[in-house]
This record gives sequence, C-alpha cells and structure tokens, in this order.
Amino acid sequence: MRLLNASGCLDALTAPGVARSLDGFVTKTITPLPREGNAPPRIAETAYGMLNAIGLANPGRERFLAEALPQLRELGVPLWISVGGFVAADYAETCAALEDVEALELNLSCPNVDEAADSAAEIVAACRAVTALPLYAKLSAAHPDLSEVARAVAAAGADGLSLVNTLRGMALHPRTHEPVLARGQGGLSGPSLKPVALAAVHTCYAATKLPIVGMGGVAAGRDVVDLVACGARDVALGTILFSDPDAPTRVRVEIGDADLDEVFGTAHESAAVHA
Amino acid sequence: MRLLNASGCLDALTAPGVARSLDGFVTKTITPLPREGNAPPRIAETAYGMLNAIGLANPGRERFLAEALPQLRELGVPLWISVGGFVAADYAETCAALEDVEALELNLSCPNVDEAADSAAEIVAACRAVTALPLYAKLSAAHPDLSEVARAVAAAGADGLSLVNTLRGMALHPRTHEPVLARGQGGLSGPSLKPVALAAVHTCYAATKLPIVGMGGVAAGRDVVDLVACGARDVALGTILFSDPDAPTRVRVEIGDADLDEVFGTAHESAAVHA
Amino acid sequence: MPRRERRSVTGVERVGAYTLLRLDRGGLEPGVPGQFFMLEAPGRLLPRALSLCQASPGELAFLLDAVGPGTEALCALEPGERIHVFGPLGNGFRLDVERPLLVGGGIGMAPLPYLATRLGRAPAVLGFRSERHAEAAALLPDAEVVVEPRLVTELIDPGYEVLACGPEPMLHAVAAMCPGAQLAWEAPMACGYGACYGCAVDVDGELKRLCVEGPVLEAA
Amino acid sequence: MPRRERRSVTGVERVGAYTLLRLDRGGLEPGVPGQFFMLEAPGRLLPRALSLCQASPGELAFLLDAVGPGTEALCALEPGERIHVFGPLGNGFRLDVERPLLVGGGIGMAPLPYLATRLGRAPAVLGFRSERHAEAAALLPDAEVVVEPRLVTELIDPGYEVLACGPEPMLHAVAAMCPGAQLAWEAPMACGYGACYGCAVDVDGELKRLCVEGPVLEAA
Ligand SMILES: Cc1cc2nc3c(=O)[nH]c(=O)nc-3n(C[C@H](O)[C@H](O)[C@H](O)COP(=O)(O)OP(=O)(O)OC[C@H]3O[C@@H](n4cnc5c(N)ncnc54)[C@H](O)[C@@H]3O)c2cc1C
Ligand SMILES: Cc1cc2nc3c(=O)[nH]c(=O)nc-3n(C[C@H](O)[C@H](O)[C@H](O)COP(=O)(O)OP(=O)(O)OC[C@H]3O[C@@H](n4cnc5c(N)ncnc54)[C@H](O)[C@@H]3O)c2cc1C
Ligand SMILES: Cc1cc2nc3c(=O)[nH]c(=O)nc-3n(C[C@H](O)[C@H](O)[C@H](O)COP(=O)(O)O)c2cc1C
Ligand SMILES: Cc1cc2nc3c(=O)[nH]c(=O)nc-3n(C[C@H](O)[C@H](O)[C@H](O)COP(=O)(O)O)c2cc1C
Ligand code: FES
Ligand code: FES
Repeated sequence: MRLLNASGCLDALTAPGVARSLDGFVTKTITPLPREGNAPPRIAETAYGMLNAIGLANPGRERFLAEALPQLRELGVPLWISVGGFVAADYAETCAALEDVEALELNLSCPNVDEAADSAAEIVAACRAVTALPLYAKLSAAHPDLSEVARAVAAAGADGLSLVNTLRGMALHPRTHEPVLARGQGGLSGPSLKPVALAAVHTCYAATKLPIVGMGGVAAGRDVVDLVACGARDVALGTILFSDPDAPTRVRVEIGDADLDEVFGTAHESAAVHA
Repeated sequence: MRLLNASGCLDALTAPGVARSLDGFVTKTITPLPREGNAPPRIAETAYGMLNAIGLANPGRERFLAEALPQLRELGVPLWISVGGFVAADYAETCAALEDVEALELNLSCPNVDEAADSAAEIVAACRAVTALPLYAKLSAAHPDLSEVARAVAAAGADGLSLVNTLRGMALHPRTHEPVLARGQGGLSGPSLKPVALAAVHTCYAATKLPIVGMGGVAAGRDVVDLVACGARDVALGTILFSDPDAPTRVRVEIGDADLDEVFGTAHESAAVHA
Repeated sequence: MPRRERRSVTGVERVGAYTLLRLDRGGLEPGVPGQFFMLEAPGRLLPRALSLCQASPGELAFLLDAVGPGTEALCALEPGERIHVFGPLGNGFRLDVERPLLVGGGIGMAPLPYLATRLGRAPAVLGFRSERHAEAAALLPDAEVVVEPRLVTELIDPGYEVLACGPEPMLHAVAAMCPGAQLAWEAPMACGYGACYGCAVDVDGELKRLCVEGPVLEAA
Repeated sequence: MPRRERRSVTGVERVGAYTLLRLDRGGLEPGVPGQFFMLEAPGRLLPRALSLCQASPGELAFLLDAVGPGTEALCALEPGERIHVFGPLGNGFRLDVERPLLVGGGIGMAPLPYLATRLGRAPAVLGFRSERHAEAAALLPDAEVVVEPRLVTELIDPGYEVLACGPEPMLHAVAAMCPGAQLAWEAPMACGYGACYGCAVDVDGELKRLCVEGPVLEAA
C-alpha cells in the first residue's frame, strides 16, 4: 500500500516535508492553459465535510513543465501527475509531454467534463495511444452504474483507477440563505464521503480487478484499512491534510502492524457483490 | 411548505400519531409483486449517516390495495403512494390502479432500475398516459448530469420531483473487515447527504422550475429552510424519524415564524447557477 | 402508549462486566417485561434498543453490555446528563404462565429482574461466559448460575414454561427443548417502532419486523 | 519552521466583546507579528486561522471574535483542554520601518499587541463598533481609540508608515490613503499552508494564495 495525497490537497513546493512523508506526490490537476480558478469564497465547511469550488486553478501545462516539474523532481518523491482538460486531445497532449514520472492520473470527473462512460473511455484511449506510463482514471461516484464506467475505462487501456472524486454539494449562509461559495455549488469531500468511497472502490474492484487508489474521507488508519479491504491497493489523503499535515505519519502509526496484504479484498469474501 | 415523511421511513399503520403530525404520508415503495426484502442485517450506522439495504420490502400491489390502503385512508392524512418496479409497465399498472390520493411518487432510483435519463423518462411517460394524479419523479443525486435527467422527466410529464434518494454506500465491520450489511452495499441517508441534497434541489429547480419535495439529512428546522431556499416547495423527513418520532412537531417549532415563501429560491439569487 | 422524553441519568454502576444505567422515570411507563426502550446514545445518529431491567416509581434501570460505540457511549454517561428515551416498545412476555422458569444467557438476563418482580418470584437460571460476567446475577438473587463451559440449557427442566432471553444459539437450543417457550430475540434496530423495516427476522418462514411482532416470540 | 503540537488551554478571558485564549507554548515559535496559527476548533472539521496577539516565554495568546461555529467552539474552551495548534504560518509584518503607526479595526487589533512589543512601543490607533468592543483596547494601552460613527481612518497621519489590520473596507481606505502601507488581510482558509488553494485573493490582478503570499501584503 502506497500512501499518497489526493490531487489538489497538497502543494509539495510549499510543504516539501509533508510531500516527503508520503510514498508519492500527486499534483493538482494540470490543464492545457493556465487557470486562475473560480472567484472566492471557494471553500466552505459543512457539518461533516467541506465543499470546494477551486475550479482547477493551475499554472497550465507549459509553465508546469518548465517551472514546477523540475522543482518537484528535486524533492525525490515519486511523482503522479494529475491531468485535466475539456476534450480528449487536451488530456492526450499533456500525457504525451510527460515522461519519467511514476504515473499519470486522468481527472475524468471535473465538473466541466462530460462524464458519460463513452467520453471517459475516449479520453483514456487517446492518452493510452500516446504514453506507456501507468494511466489511472479518476472517477466520481456520481453515476447510476459505476461498474459500467469502470469497465469502459479499463477496456480503453487504463492501468488503474482513482476513486473517488468529490460529489456535488452545497451549503447556505445561515442568515442570508445564499450559497457560501461564490460559484454556488462545489465538491463535497471529507468524512461524509467515506461510505460512498468504500462502495465505489468495492464496485469497481469487483468490476475490473484493476489496481485502485482509494480516497474519500480518510482521516485515520482505520479508514485506510477499510479501503484496502474493499479493494484499494493504494490510498490517498485529501481533506485530512488541511487540518493535519502530519496525517501521513500518524495514519501509518495507526495502521500499525495490520497486515494489509491479508486485509486486501476481504470485503468481497462474504457479501453478495453489488455491482 | 408541506412536511412529509420520506418513503420507507415511516409506517403510518404502526405509528398513526406520527403520520398525523405530518401534512401527508408517503408510503413505502409498492412493487407489483410482494417482496420480502433483503436478508438481515439490512441497516448499519456510519459515522454521520446510516446505510440501508431493505430491498423494497412491501406486500405487493394487490395486498396493498386490498388491505393497507383502506386502513391508511381512515387516518385522514393526505396520501402519497410511492410506486416502484422494474420496467415501465410495472409502474404504469400500479398508477392506473390508484385514484383519490394526493400524489404518486415514482421511485426511479431504486438500485435495481436502470437510472439512465431515457429510462426514467420512459417510466414517467408510461405513467402519465394512465393517470391524471400528480406525478412526482423521485431521483437519486448519483448522476453526472442531474439537470438532464430532471429535464427529461419533466418533458415526459412529471408534475414534480422528489430529491434525493440515498447514495450507494458501504460500511465494514471493524474486526472482520466484512460488510456490515448482508447485501454488501446499501443506501446512505442522514446528515452526510444534506449538502448533496441541497445541490440536487438547486440544480433541478434551476433546470425545470417544477415543484420539488426536498429531502436528505433533514434533522432540524434550519435544514428545511435551506432546502426551501434551494427550491424545494415541500420537504420530507427520513432518517431523523428513526431517532425522533416527534421530529415533525419539533421541526415546525424550529422553523418558527421564518417566512418560507420569502426564503423560497433565495439560493438562486446571487450565485452563478451551476447546472 | 410509548412516549419520548428527555430524562436525567440518576446513576451509573458497574455490575460485574456490565453496567446498570438508572434514569429518572418522568412520565414514562415501564410497560410489560420484555418490552424495550430506544435510548439516545450520545454522539451517535441512531438510538439503541435496551430492555427494561428494573422499574421503580421514580426510576427506570437498564443493564448494558458495552459491545460497540453506542453502548459504550451510554455506559460513559454521568449522573445529571440527559438523554432522550422512547418507549416502552414492542411486545413483552405474556405473564399468564402457571409454572414459569426464567432463563437468561449473558446480557440476556437484562429483562429478567423486572420480569421476576412482575411474576412474583419465579425460579430463574442464568448462564455467563465468565465469573466476572456472572456477578450480574446479583440483580436476580435467587437464580441458579452456571459459568462456561457449562451451559444454562443444562439447568432447564422441560416441565416449566420457559421465558428466555440470550444469544441466538441459546434461544435456538431452548426453542428445540421447549416448544411454546417465550423467547426474547434481538436484531439491529434503527427505529424500534416499525418505521425502518431494518429489524427483519424470519418468523415462521416470513421476514417480519421484530420490533412490531416481537421482540418476544413464541417458540413454534 | 511551523510545527503542529497539541497544546493546553491555560486561560480564557473575556476582553470586552472579545475573548483572549491563552495556550501553553510548548515547542511552538511565536514567529513574526502578523503571522498566524491554525487552531483546531473542537467539533469542527477544519482548523481556524488566528493571528498571534501576545507571546511570552510560556504562552501564546489569541484574541477572538466569536462570529460562527469555529470561533464559538474556541471561545468555549476551558483551562486544561487541549487543541492542536499549527504555526507560525504565512508572512508577517516587515519590522524595519522608521515611523510605524499601528492601525486596527475591530478584531483586526488582534496582531497589534504582539507587533507593538516587537517594534518597541509604536503609536497606535484603533477603531471599534461599540464601547464594549473598545474595551479590548486595554491590550494596547497607549493606543488612541475611536468608536463608530467615527472611523479609525480619521486618525491616520499619512506621514507615518502604516501597519494595519481590520475589515476589508478599512484596509481599502488605508491603501488609498497610504501607498506602501502593510496590510494584514483575511480570506476563508482550510489549511493555512498552501495546500488547498481556498484562500485565493486578488493580488495585483492575479488570484494568489493569501496564506502563502500574505496575510500581510504591501498596498500598491
Ligand atoms: C429488543 C432489544 C433489546 C435489547 N436489550 C439490551 C439490553 O437490555 N442490554 C444490552 O446491553 N443490549 C441490549 N440489546 C442489544 C443492544 O441494542 C446492542 O448491543 C446495541 O445496539 C449495540 O450497539 P453498539 O453501537 O454498542 O454496538 P454495534 O457497533 O452496533 O455492534 C454490536 C455488536 O455486534 C458486533 N457486530 C456488528 N456487526 C457485525 C458483523 N458483521 N460481524 C460480526 N460482528 C458484528 C459488534 O462487534 C458488536 O459486538 C437489545 C437489542 C434489542 C433489539
Ligand atoms: C490570517 C488570518 C488571521 C486571522 N486572525 C484572527 C484573529 O486573530 N482573531 C479572530 O477572531 N479572527 C481572526 N481571523 C478570522 C477567523 O479565522 C474567522 O473569523 C473564523 O475562521 C470564522 O470561523 P467561524 O466558524 O467562527 O465562522 P464562519 O461560520 O466561518 O463565518 C465567519 C463569518 O462570516 C460570515 N459569513 C460566512 N459566509 C458568509 C456569506 N456568504 N455571506 C455573509 N456572511 C458570511 C458569518 O456569518 C460569520 O460572521 C483571521 C483570519 C485569517 C485568514
Ligand atoms: C480543495 C480541494 C481541491 C481539489 N482539487 C482536485 C484536483 O485538482 N483534481 C482532482 O482530481 N481532485 C481534486 N480534489 C478531489 C480530491 O483529490 C479527492 O478526490 C477528494 O477530496 C476526496 O478525498 P477526501 O475526502 O480525502 O478529501 C480536490 C479536493 C479538494 C478538497
Ligand atoms: C430505511 C430506509 C428505507 C427507505 N426506503 C425507501 C423506499 O422504499 N422508497 C424510496 O423511494 N426511498 C426509500 N428510502 C429513501 C428515503 O425516502 C430518502 O430519500 C432518503 O433516506 C434521504 O432522506 P434522509 O436523509 O432524510 O433519510 C429509504 C430510506 C431509508 C433510510
Ligand atoms: S427497528 Fe425499525 S422497523 Fe423495527
Ligand atoms: S488556506 Fe489553503 S492554500 Fe491558503
């Protein structure tokens, strides 16, 4: 089990110590052109989670390749590059420009991308055609038949899956009843997501047997073990890093000497698989 | 604003007092044939919600019409009948057999029904053809483009929407790492769902302007007001009824003299609508 | 009629491996022995089902086995804290029995002290998994007690009409020995009053809601 | 280097309409005035950003305005309770100023007591929205104080180099009056250390992370 950060939940250049406490650093999603992201406020706390509408703020492919990537390489941490875009060619061009990194994670679940199974598979196929690097397809759980999407991206050449991205959510200001986020809706992450993440990993592992990076509401060692039992080979920490930058180290202590190889997939043994 | 129960979260015959504290009683989903439901255990608590895999346990259409419905009528509470099935004809036959009730709620989001927009619209159209009763289409938030589904069922003749049904979730037993539910996965309800419910109501109101019964994690008056601000005309209480059968009365006290007509839709005023 | 009230904790005592939680009774009826109450478990979403163990004019007492987050939260309550209590719920034991014998296994002894009071001192047999657990037998002073590896079923004289509560294997064994026995079952419950259909159990080949049909069912 | 430690509350005092929260310092550095710490808010998912108000060898103190659930939870802490504290974070005030004038509006006075200590008694002007809020000026004894409807900007002599913290409209007014002023801004923050990109603010026409580039920024 490799412990990673969730894309968009850590900047290795401002917090190199946290990045080094992980088994790999996943970048924020890189799009072809620079993006400032959405207007603030773009974060809000909910009762048991948080919302973000960052809007894929990133320096764009050229500046990432020229400036950030060389600095990231110096950290000595295996690099996962999160790739985003709006059409398949956006993704493929970025994938083609990358080499000598641990893996590429295709963010197929950003709010502005059509998430229907076809289109996700199309993007994966376009990227597969231009790179031999491990390709992870990152999916949202917001689909009536997630196993279908998982099978489609597997057939298109994905080497693995990253599950789950945020769910659409909203929070209102108690006095004005206006949305807290300037954009209105945002992505729900944190503890509320955990049962959804377990189900998504469980479904997609049963459907594809691909290696999965599990994430969604992980806050403690126990959550890592649950994801592994559902079929995650690796696990990523997202929202928890905001409140606890020491979480990678703490979570490892909490896992202790639990034998994760033995736990792997146990949630599939007894229950009727629901896929 | 009418305060209802969420389908499957109250039995008016075993708890008539609770049903009478509501502005309408929504039945558990009725299918053509009787269903025992899934094997136990079929409920589990999560950190901020619960999972159920009841499996649409119900006496079936014939027994419902012959036995339960006459008894329910005696309560004097407006009746909403939740209708389920596996193909459009299942739903339409049940709708055709019903008259003299407040509304019909089509459960289009039960785990065994294909939820793609087409099929939901097909079911609504089939029911529309056989009844003049108000038809509410009940949707899950687990869709990459919920506004598309909402528009499709509106075009097919739905008079209103019920939002949201549960999300697929899972919980593991801490010692064995096996699923707590016999069926493996179940539907996530309760507080974790609230931000998702707000976003779904917000999206579907913007897309259709149809009357909406909002639900998902309502526990207090504040939650009712938030749903109304997002575009819900009526609100249903689900999981909260399990821990607090007095919730309808309490929630009304908590709403107090907040002017819900004034609050209605305020979450659409400032923010860029995200649909 | 079941009521739901916010009641104060009046005492929390360790009884062997178990905990006796006392609440001031307020306007709550104790109901029939074998009926249960849903107690708010602080910090948890759902309440927990507990059989009434003792009733006095001023108090209701529950015997708890801390097996998970809900029962742990209840055992950690302190006098003066307040929780919501809803009940009495379900169907309890029929009390019109001529030669009653109370049979309890482990925490299944919980409803028996109140049952004994209402029956007027019936003989009782109790089985526990350790000496420490067996200390709870003090709540039912005249009971005969065995500790594993001996099983409580060894003490049952089939000439009696059995009223039993305990772990599933014990109840199945009692049912096999004593047709007509009244058995108090358990199932995971979200609501306790028929609303959730979570507590389904097989009753005569059909899945029924234990909180509505039971928790006390007659052995076939 | 910022550290994250679990520290004990040593005191919680009302100061007018605000609350001064004292924590034992442990291994935490106080940092530069204007830097901030992320404090765990009990029961909330995300920590809250607070400027250091006072530092002593044994304590760090924060001045709080209870405006929502997080700050309310922090103000409700009791001595002996422990919370995680992470910092110091961000960029504070430059201290190499010749004629400093400290300007605070409301809770924006929070970083000024520590700033004054580090500068060695600079003149200060404070504005508050009520007499009760103005009682907090006791933490900065030599300051000149105005209460609304008078505004603190009336007291600013543009001959000074201004170091200011306060509500946005005040900071904009100060920026317009005093180019080159050092202004401590606020933005909703999830992490405080550059990880979430939530704290974006417009800096010279570009959205930048306030926790990395600020919170103290020079007025253009
Ligand atoms: C009518 C009725 C009356 C009752 N009366 C009493 C009473 O008087 N006193 C009393 O102490 N209890 C009583 N109970 C039981 C009590 O309600 C439960 O013990 C309690 O709800 C457990 O909640 P929890 O959060 O503490 O534990 P939970 O987390 O709900 O777990 C309960 C136990 O089940 C185990 N478990 C759960 N899922 C699995 C699985 N998949 N595989 C293996 N093990 C699993 C857990 O480890 C734990 O030991 C009664 C129950 C009913 C239905
Ligand atoms: C660098 C920095 C330093 C700070 N230093 C201090 C300090 O020393 N002392 C201090 O008290 N605070 C300080 N703050 C502010 C403090 O962090 C916030 O007040 C705190 O995070 C609020 O959290 P909360 O949960 O209490 O309130 P929240 O619920 O987060 O709300 C905060 C306020 O904003 C209002 N609000 C939120 N959204 C809207 C909306 N859409 N429309 C209208 N109003 C809205 C709320 O009503 C409330 O008044 C600092 C902030 C930063 C960034
Ligand atoms: C502030 C924030 C920014 C995020 N940015 C991205 C992103 O750029 N690309 C991406 O694939 N996921 C992004 N995510 C989603 C996370 O990678 C992760 O899938 C999600 O937060 C669930 O994990 P968690 O509950 O542990 O946070 C972001 C999440 C948050 C909270
Ligand atoms: C135990 C249980 C059973 C349910 N059964 C049904 C059902 O039969 N039909 C249906 O449309 N929704 C059913 N639901 C979903 C609820 O009606 C509701 O949409 C959902 O629980 C979200 O609301 P809540 O968070 O307030 O519970 C059920 C939910 C629960 C918890
Ligand atoms: S516990 Fe809810 S129906 Fe029995
Ligand atoms: S608060 Fe997270 S990046 Fe600034």
